[in-house]
Formats: sequence, C-alpha cells, structure tokens
Amino acid sequence: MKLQEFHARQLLRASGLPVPAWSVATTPHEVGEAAVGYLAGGAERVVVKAQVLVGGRGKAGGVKLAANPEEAAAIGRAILGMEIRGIRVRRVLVAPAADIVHEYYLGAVIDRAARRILLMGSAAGGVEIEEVARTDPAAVVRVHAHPHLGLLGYQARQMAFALGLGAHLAEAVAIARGLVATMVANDADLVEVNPLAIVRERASDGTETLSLQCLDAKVTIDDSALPRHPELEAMRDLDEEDPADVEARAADLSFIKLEGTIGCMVNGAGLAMTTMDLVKRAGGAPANFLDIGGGARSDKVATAMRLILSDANVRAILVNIFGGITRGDEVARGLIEARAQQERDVPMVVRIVGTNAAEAATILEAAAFETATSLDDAAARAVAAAERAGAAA
Amino acid sequence: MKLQEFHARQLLRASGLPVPAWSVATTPHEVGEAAVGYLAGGAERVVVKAQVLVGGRGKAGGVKLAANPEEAAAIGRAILGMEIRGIRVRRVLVAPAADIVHEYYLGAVIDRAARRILLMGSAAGGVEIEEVARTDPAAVVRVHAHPHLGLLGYQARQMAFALGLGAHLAEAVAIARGLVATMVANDADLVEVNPLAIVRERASDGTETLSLQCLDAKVTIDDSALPRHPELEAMRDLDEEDPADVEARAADLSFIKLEGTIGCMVNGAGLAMTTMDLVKRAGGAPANFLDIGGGARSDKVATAMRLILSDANVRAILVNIFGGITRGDEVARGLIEARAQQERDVPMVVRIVGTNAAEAATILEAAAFETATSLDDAAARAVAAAERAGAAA
Amino acid sequence: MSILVGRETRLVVQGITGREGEFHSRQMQAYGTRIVAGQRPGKGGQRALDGSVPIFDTVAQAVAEAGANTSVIYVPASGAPDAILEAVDAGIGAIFCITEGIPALDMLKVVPVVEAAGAKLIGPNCPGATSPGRAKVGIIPASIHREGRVGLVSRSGTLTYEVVQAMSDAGIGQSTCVGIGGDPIHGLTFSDVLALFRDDPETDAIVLIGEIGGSEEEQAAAFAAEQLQGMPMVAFIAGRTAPEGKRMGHAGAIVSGGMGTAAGKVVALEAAGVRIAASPTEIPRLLLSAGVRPQ
Amino acid sequence: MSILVGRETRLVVQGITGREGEFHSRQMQAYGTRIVAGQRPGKGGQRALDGSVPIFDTVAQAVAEAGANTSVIYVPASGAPDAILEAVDAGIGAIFCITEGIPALDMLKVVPVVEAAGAKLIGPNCPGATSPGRAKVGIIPASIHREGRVGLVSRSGTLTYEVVQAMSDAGIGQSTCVGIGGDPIHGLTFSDVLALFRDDPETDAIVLIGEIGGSEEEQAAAFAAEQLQGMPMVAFIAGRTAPEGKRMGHAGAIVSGGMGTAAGKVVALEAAGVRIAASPTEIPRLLLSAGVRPQ
Repeated sequence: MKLQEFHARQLLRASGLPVPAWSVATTPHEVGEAAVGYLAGGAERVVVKAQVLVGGRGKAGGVKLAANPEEAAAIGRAILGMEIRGIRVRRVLVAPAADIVHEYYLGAVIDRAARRILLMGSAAGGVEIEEVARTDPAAVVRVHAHPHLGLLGYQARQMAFALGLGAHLAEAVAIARGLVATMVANDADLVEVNPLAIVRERASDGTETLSLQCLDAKVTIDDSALPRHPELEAMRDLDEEDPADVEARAADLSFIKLEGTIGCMVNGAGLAMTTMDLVKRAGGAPANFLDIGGGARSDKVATAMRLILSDANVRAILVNIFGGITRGDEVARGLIEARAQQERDVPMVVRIVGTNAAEAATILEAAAFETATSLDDAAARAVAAAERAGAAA
Repeated sequence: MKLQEFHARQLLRASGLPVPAWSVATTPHEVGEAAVGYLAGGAERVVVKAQVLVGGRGKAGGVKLAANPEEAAAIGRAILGMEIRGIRVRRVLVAPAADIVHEYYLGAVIDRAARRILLMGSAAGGVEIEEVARTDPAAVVRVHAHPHLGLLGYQARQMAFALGLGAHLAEAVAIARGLVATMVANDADLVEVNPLAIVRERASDGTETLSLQCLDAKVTIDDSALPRHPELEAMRDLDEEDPADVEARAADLSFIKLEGTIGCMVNGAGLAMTTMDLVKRAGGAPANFLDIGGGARSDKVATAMRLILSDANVRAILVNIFGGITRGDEVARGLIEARAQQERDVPMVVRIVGTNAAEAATILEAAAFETATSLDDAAARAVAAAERAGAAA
Repeated sequence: MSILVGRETRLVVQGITGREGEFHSRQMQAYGTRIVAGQRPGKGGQRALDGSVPIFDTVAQAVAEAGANTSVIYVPASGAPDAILEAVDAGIGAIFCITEGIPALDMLKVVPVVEAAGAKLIGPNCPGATSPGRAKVGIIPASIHREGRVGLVSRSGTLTYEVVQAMSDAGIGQSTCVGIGGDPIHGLTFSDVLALFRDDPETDAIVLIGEIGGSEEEQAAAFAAEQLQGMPMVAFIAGRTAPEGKRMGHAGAIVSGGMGTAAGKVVALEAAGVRIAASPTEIPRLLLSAGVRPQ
Repeated sequence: MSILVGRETRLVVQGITGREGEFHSRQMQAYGTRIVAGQRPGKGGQRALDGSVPIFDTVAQAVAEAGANTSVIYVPASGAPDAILEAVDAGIGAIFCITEGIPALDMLKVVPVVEAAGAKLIGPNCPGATSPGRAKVGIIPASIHREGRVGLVSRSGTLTYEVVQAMSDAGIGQSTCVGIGGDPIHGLTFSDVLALFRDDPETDAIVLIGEIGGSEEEQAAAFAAEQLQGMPMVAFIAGRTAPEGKRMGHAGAIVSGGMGTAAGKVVALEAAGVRIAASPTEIPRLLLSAGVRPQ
C-alpha cells in the first residue's frame, strides 16, 4: 500500500528523522494561511505539492513555488481539483521552500535476491534512482542491512562516506539508520527520501548553518503486514481508490483493473496472469486481473462477476477455473446465480477443469453457458465473443 | 548491580508481566496503612518482606504474614531496623498474600559457555535453582534464546510444556518471553522469578480463577551496561553500600572488602587475585581485593591507600605493581604522597617491577620503604609485618 | 528416487487440527504419504485423522517420538514464521510452508536461520511438492499426476496444476513437482531446485514455470547454462501482459523500475538454451520434441 | 611460525587517533609490527604515527587499499561492538579487541556474527598477543618477552606479564603469548587457542593462566586430555581466596552458585595431566622439569 507523502513524512519524523515542517491543505484559503506562517517564520518561498499516489507530480504541474500568500493561494486553487494521471487532487502539502545546496537520494527496499534490506544511495538526488542505475550504475551505492541487527553503524558510515557526506557524518548515519528503522517498524517494503538535501539556513544574525534534511518521502507498506498495523491501514486513501478496488479488498479478491475489453475470472494468481497473456495472444485485450483465490464459494463468484461488469469497457467474460481446492460445481452454481443478478448481458465463456469438473459441465450445459476445455480455446472463444459484441454495439 | 525486589518488580511490570500489587513502607504505620488497603480489597492476609540485597531474608525472619493491620504494623516494627547478614533493613515491601496452588521457578541468566541467554525453569519453585540443579538436575528445564531474535514463541512453549504449564500456555509463554525481554531491555545478567505461582482468586460471587503470577523478582544489571542506563543507576541503593565501595566506584577503583588483615594494592585484576592467594599461601589473610587499573596516577594511589586504611583490621599493606602501561616511578611517588597524608602508621611492603622499576626502586629506597622483588617474597614479608604489628597491638 | 518428498518422507503436519490442515492431511494420507505426527500446541496426547496420527505439543517431540523428518505448515500467517523456526530447531530437514500472507520482513529474519541450520524451506505461500506414486506434501491435487521422469518447478499453484495435467494427459509423467511459492522472500529458489533435479538420477528433463517479479528466473537461466547442459528444459513465464507497479495476486509478482519483466526472463532463459512455451498447452509438445518419451 | 600474529600480520588500528590507540600503535610499530593502516571515521586521508601510516574512514578501505589482514581495536566501549562487526564485514581474519567495559548482551549479539564469518575475535578486554621477535598486537609490554617455543594463553593482563617475565628471566622463551580477555562473553576460548598451539610446529609446551568464573578452564582440561597428550602443559589459576558472588575486577571473574571456583578448575586440569603451579613463580620450574629447555 502506497502512502501519501504527508503520511510518509509522519512516519519518518516518528523515527526521529529531520523532516522540515509542513501543513496539509484542502482549500486555497488553507494554502494561503499556511504560507503566511512559513513566510513569517523566515522562509523566502513556500512549496505547494499535490498529494496524489501517482508519480510525475512535478511534470504534471502539481508542484509549485510561491513567494507570497496570495500566490500560494492561487497555486493552491490551480492544483486542488487538478487531475494527475486520472487522479483528482484533493489535498496539497505546503512547506517552506528549502535553500538547497546539494541533493542526494537515499532509499531502502527489499532485495529479493539477497534476502536483505538494501539501502541505496546516490549523490545525484532529485532524479529517479532507476534512472541513475540505468545511466550510471557506479553512482548507486548499495549496502545490505544485517538480517537481524538492522543497518549497523559502520554500514551507515560506509554509505555516508561513499556519498561524500563525511562532513555531515553523524547526521547522515542517523538518517540512514532511521530510514531502515522506519522500514522495520512499519513493515514497509520501500522507504525513500528523494531528495535528501543539504539545506542552508540563515539565522537572524546572518550566520549560516548547513544541515541534512528529508525534503520528500515515499513509503509503501507490505500488504501482508497490514493486519498487524491498523494505524497504517487507517492511512489508506480511499478517495484515491477505484470503488471496485475497495469492494475487491472487502471480498478478499485480488483484482486489478486494466484497459481491455475481456473480463477475466480465474482462480490462482499465476493462472490469472496466464489467462490475460493468452487473451492477448489470441488478439484480445484483458479488462482486468482477477484471482478469486482457492476454495472460492458461490458468493465470491457473484462479487467477482459484479466487479468485472462494473467496467463499462467489458464486452465478454472469460471464466477459467482449475479445481484443486476450489470445487468446479460450486463455481458453476455461483456463475448461474451471478448471471441471474446481472443487469448487463455480456457473453461468457467458461472453462472449468479439475475437481468436480464433470458436475460443473453438467450444470453449465443445463444453463446453456458457452464452455471450453483447453486454455487456448477458451481465450480464442472469449476474444471472438468480445469482437462480436463490439461489432454489435 | 543487584536491584531491590521492589525495583525488580517495577521492571517486570514495565515489560507487561503479571506482578501483583505491592507497596513500599519505611515505617510500621505505613505498613499498617498498606495492609488496610489490601485486606479491604479482598486479601485474607498480607505479606511483609524486608528489602535487602542479601539472600536468606526468610530464614532470618525478614518475611512474615499478617492477618490484620495491627499485626502487619507490629511485624513492620520488628523487621524495620532488623539486621540481616549485617545489613540494616530500612524498607519493607507489603503485598496481599497469594493463595498459591503451585510454585515454579523461572529465571534468565547469561550462559557463558553457550554464549546465549539461558532460560531455566523448574516445577519445584520456591527453592534455589542451584539446589534443584544439584539434587535433581533433570528437574531443571533449559532453553537458550536466539542470540538476535530473543526467546522465540516455540521456545517459550517448550518451556511451558516441560514445566507442565500447558493449561496456562498463553500466560506462561508471555511470562517466559517477557522475562527475556526484561533482560534485554535492561541489560540485566539475571532476571529471576521465584516463585512464579499459579494463584487462586475468588471473585465476590464465589467463582474461582487460576492465574500465573510473579510473586518475587530478582534482577541484577550488567555493571558494564550501567553507563547507558542512567534510570537503573538511579536505583542503586547507596544506603546498603559500604562507604568504601561508594568511594572506590567514584575513583574508578575495583575494590572488594574482605575479612583479613593485609591490605593489598595491585594493578590488574588477575594479579590482584593472585596477590591475595599468595598472602593466604604465606599464612596471612587478605583484607581486600583492590585493582588500581592500568596507567594509575599518583592521586589514584592515594585514594587506594585511604580505602585500605579505612579498614581498622588492616595491620600491613602489600603493594604489588607490574609496570606495563602503569609507570613504576609514578606509583612510587604516589605512595610517598599517600604515606605523608596517612593518619595511621601501618607497615608497608612494596614490589614494583616492569616499566621504570629502576626509577621506582631509587625513589622507594630514598624514602626508606621496605621493598621486595619476587611475588612470593613480597607476600611473605607482608605477612610477617602484619604478625609483628598484630603482636605489638 | 525423487527430490524433497518420497517414500522416505516421515511427515509432521504443523497445524493438523485446523480446517485446512486436517483436510489436506487426509488427502496426503490417502495418496500414501506417511504422516507420522501432527503438531498443535495444547493438543499433545490427542490423535488426529481418525486416530491414526498422534498429536504432539511441539515439533521436537514429533521428531523424538515419531521420527518426523519433514514438516508441512498450515498455520496462520501470524504464527507461521515461528512454526518454521520451530521445525528448523527440531532438526527437520525439509519444511513446506503452505501459509499465505506472511510479511516479507518476517521472512527476511527467518530465511537466514533456516540456511544457517542447513535445512530446506519450501515456500511460504507454496502448494508443496508431489513425487507421483510416492508421496505428496502440501495441497497439489493428487489426480493430475502421472509417474515419470520430468521434474517440474513453479512459483505458482493452479497454473502448475494446469501444466501438470497437460503433461499427464500427453503421457508425460513427473519425477517430482515442486511449488516454491509466490512470495518475494522464500526458501528454496528455482536454482536450488534445479540443482536437486540435476542430482536426481530419476529426473531426465525439467519444466520451469516462472512469472514476473524478482530475478530468480534469470538466475535459473544462468544455472541452467552452466550446470544443466544436456538436460532438456522447457519454461513458461506468466505475466507478459501485466502492467508495471502492480502486484499480480502473488506478493512477489510485480514489475518495478523496469525490472522483473516477463520479456527479460524469456530472453535470459532462451539464451541459456531453455525452450520457451508461449502457452502452458505447448509444454508437452516442447518436451516431446526435446526427446522426452511418454510413459 | 607462531599463532595469530607474526611476520605476515598486516595490521589496521581501529581508533588510531585516540590517546591509547596512538600510544600503543607507536609501541607496536617500534617492536616491528607492520601497521599498514589506521582507521577513524572522518579522518580518512590523513596520516598517523609521524606520517608513516595512512588513515582510512572505514576498515573496508584499509583492507582494499592497504591490504590489512588483522585489526586491533582501541575504540570506547560504546563503539567497540560496531568496530568488531565492521572488521568482520571487511574480511579481517584476526580481530583483537582491547576495549574494556562492553556490555555482555552486546557481545552475545556480536560473537555469533564473528563465528558465522569464520573470523577470529580475541577479547574484548584483552591485552592482545605477542609473538616474540616477530610482532606484537595490543598492549603487552615488549620488554618482558624472549623468543622461544612455549605458548602462553591467559585471561589476565598484568598477571600474564608477571608469568612471561618469570619465564624470560629463567631463559624460557615464548612462541606466542595470547590474552583472551577477562569478560564473560568473548571470542577465542582457551580451547580455541590450545588448538592453534597444537597445530603450531614452533610451539612445544603450553602455559595456561586461568582464573575463577565460567568453565573455560574445565573445557580446556577436557581438550588437553583429548588433544594435547605429549605436549607439556602448566597452569596457574588465580582467585583461590576470592569470595563467592563478587566480581573480582574482571567482569568474568565471579564464582556463583558454587560454580567457577579455582578449586574445581585445578581438579579438572590436574585430572587432565596438566601441572598446576601454586604461584606464578613456580611456572618456569615446572616447565623445566617437564622437559622444556632454556634457550
């Protein structure tokens, strides 16, 4: 689960990391109010940042600087309500603009191959780490945390020296260790600060100080760990979620909406991906990934059907069930029930094999469903059905 | 550093362990007041326990039960002020007496050979674990915690089942893991609950419940870890310490008072023990263990001398210095200073070898100290000097 | 022979009294798997599966008193890491963790302990393993198998069943089918299982069922190029149409930062001489053309 | 040859810029020990010991750029566990930790990491080791040694110096003198060092200096009985008069619950055929009577 920037900042701050002040505003007026405070406090400008869970906010015009409260409010008016990659901006973050001397990247991820938490750093901050890794792999510094002891002091120092942060050693060590500690405390699978910056601050007497600060924060939580972190589950941004995703989660279905026209209902993640792949191979485009899980009962099948049909693009449905724990006859009965409740008539191709496949076949035949036996055949029939339905529409 | 029982109870409770209520009282009146509360709360009797850091409180009459507030106050009067193994009782703990169904022992120590935290348990609680280990070794259950992950759930369950606590599994697991967690959180080298007891409680409607409770607590803290636990250092009971120990600690000297007549001043713990052993072998008895440490300067020597002479039993002093980091001439000068300040005239035998031993010899000779070259010779001379002094006294 | 499970398997079922544990224990027993013990803290002394199997409080007891050498775990996610560690500590050599939904950071702690002890962990979030005609451990349906000499290893569940069924229908039997699990952090990797197949005299060819996410297929390709020359190998990779940045059901099935794509895996495997199936149904044909004979 | 330190030693001093670190580095260098690097975070690029030794920010750099293979640690107790782990991670083979006062629970975490990496940790709270005429690492005074063929291992500092001085005075030289440290949880044990001496062709006899607390002397006795027959061995145990329940200076020197007494250790060693000295001064005599020849 991705967290909004302001939630991610909260977590970093709770781990003791230096995150400068911020406010969250939902109206242009609130943006202006927040700006008044920061400008009075000595900031020369404030930054207004759209709070959305998609990348590319900056390029989309979702991040702007303002030199006075009026300008801030105007920017807030422009950004609030804006759509970024299909997501409407409902909140912005307002913060004093930092006087940045240098930007770094620092992020912790789970390295699957090494089975360790991997801390990555780069002295080229502000750009995406994947970009740095591609163009200048040597510029990415990698340190693996100890599996039980976390990121050790010397490891944090190695990172700091490798990034050229020797002059800010104690700060850099605390931030590196704090980043990994944040990951562990919150069961995150990504904790990223980009940019981590050396920031210049001037006191009223004109003296300047340089310090390391976390100017942005990105955190994603391991979904498997959410049951033991209700405080993080509460941060879930339902406003930004498709209602279908919310319903799928409630029904414990694994559902991902895609752009195509053929709705897929499958048991098992690998088989569901394969079904999508075969639809594509047969010349169609899958409308979704949907895994109804093992041992799915008829009510789950009905919910799955409703989710698929909530997508207006869907022109045909492909049901592909390999009965292991899941019983084929149970799914067949679920399909009949679902069809009875269905408001929209969409052609359906059903393939049920494995446990109780014969019973399922009998039931489906009696109900006059179009059936298929092989995977490839099922995909081809579904594509054909979608094409027919598309031509008819 | 040993903690008083009431401090140990605090630490266990802070780790979430079930420790029944208690009060600390310093006057018979306070004992009576506490008893009023517990008896009103449903307890049939209260227990009054002397708070001292020596073993054998029970046998010495320092633990008593009372059935009413008057009796409690009377017992408080008897125990407060009592001496147990030379320690005056200044505080008692008052607690409701539990209705004990069965007593167990559970304790965590550092197993030096295995280099693990060792949790020991026994279904024969209430007696010392060393006693059980001696008389019925098979009755002691041993589980080593994981060096990084602590006591794992299954290990706690193994302990619970081995003690026959299957009917109290969840409680026993929480207590076992909490015990080890208490050790780790506080850098303890011993955390002991004896007895851990199944306690019967009757509700006002007559229903009975059985629960596991920690009825006593013993904790000792690793001295090396005290610098990072100021909150535990603050629990040190100076009332119970010899003023000489307090002064030694302040001067960073390792000092232990013994029963003999020959004061010893040595650099290095191994050599200090050896010096004591050789005094004994020569027919004398050491008055103390005293390690002045490496690189000891003259002021430290003077403090050491004062500590030794604060013991009225001391009849002779043996100084044994092997100069490595410590410079012999520096020690020699320190001895001359110390003798100048000395109020009591006690014969001294000095052996200084190693770094700057020749310079030391010249200084000592000029100041007319009795010197020795070999270890055995030094011990023999000190014993002879003490005998002469004893005969003269 | 076979790998991981076989006639020598003496199984303890951790969580035998749960709904899933009991259901699958019956299936395994019916298949002929020797279940010597069940384990469930607090039910020690009772018996499971109609009295045929003793239940112990601890895995250590199941090892000491019933001689268990293999364990399968049907314990909820909150207790599964501890169950794995208990099995390791009790000296179990092969541990199958069926449980789904264990947090990745828990597994980061568990896996090094397993490896230090020299034990083999399969899963979590895996369907187990079956050596047809000998024994099955886990949840793979018994009916799909056929005895034979092709080893199969997969990150998936039902997709594996599809492939196995297709192979069996084509007369191609299996030596052992192993599901290594769909979680990002798990025990045996593709390469680990390939090494076991390499050393198994009764395995002549290998089928690998991969999917998007991670780099195990690429590592398996490197392993195959170095260590499996002369052993025919066919692979299928699921998720060619999966969008970037989304978890496709399995916690481990995610393309991120352009890494872990199906295309990259296919390229790596092809370069190592592995034949790639465009659909699961192609697998039997590719095996036959690689010289595997139906039995 | 010799054990642990010798002509092949390429030393990095962790904490070379501190008071103790610098003082003893000069002593070690004067003795002929090859100090190839110092380490102190934040002082990388500077030089120590009158410009003769480069300072690095990390131990990894000292290994990569100066070829260090041995480290000695003069870092305060709060930073010493991390310094040990850094040396292990950098691939240092022998790590001498002089630092005193490290909490036991810190060492409980560190030691398994050291062991898993196959490194040798000597200490903490130890005086180091000297191979006379070759190299010294730590704080043992140089002047007391004499080249020879008797190995010495001890839990103590100045007591060791006494014994070494007495041996040298009697014409009995040493192959290597090792102080394993006075803390309850430390790296190499008596038995570990005895095994090294057993395998050293230039060690003909062994002196062991033990003290109260723990059971390493008893384990050493068992090791000697099994593995060191034919190699003369003399031991001295300090603390016969120590009272129970008190730490005698060293954190590890404590008799508790009747365990770890000097008497118990003496009995165990005698039973293993080890000659026991009643005083350190007896040691040279016992060595001579055991057939060791002065050099």
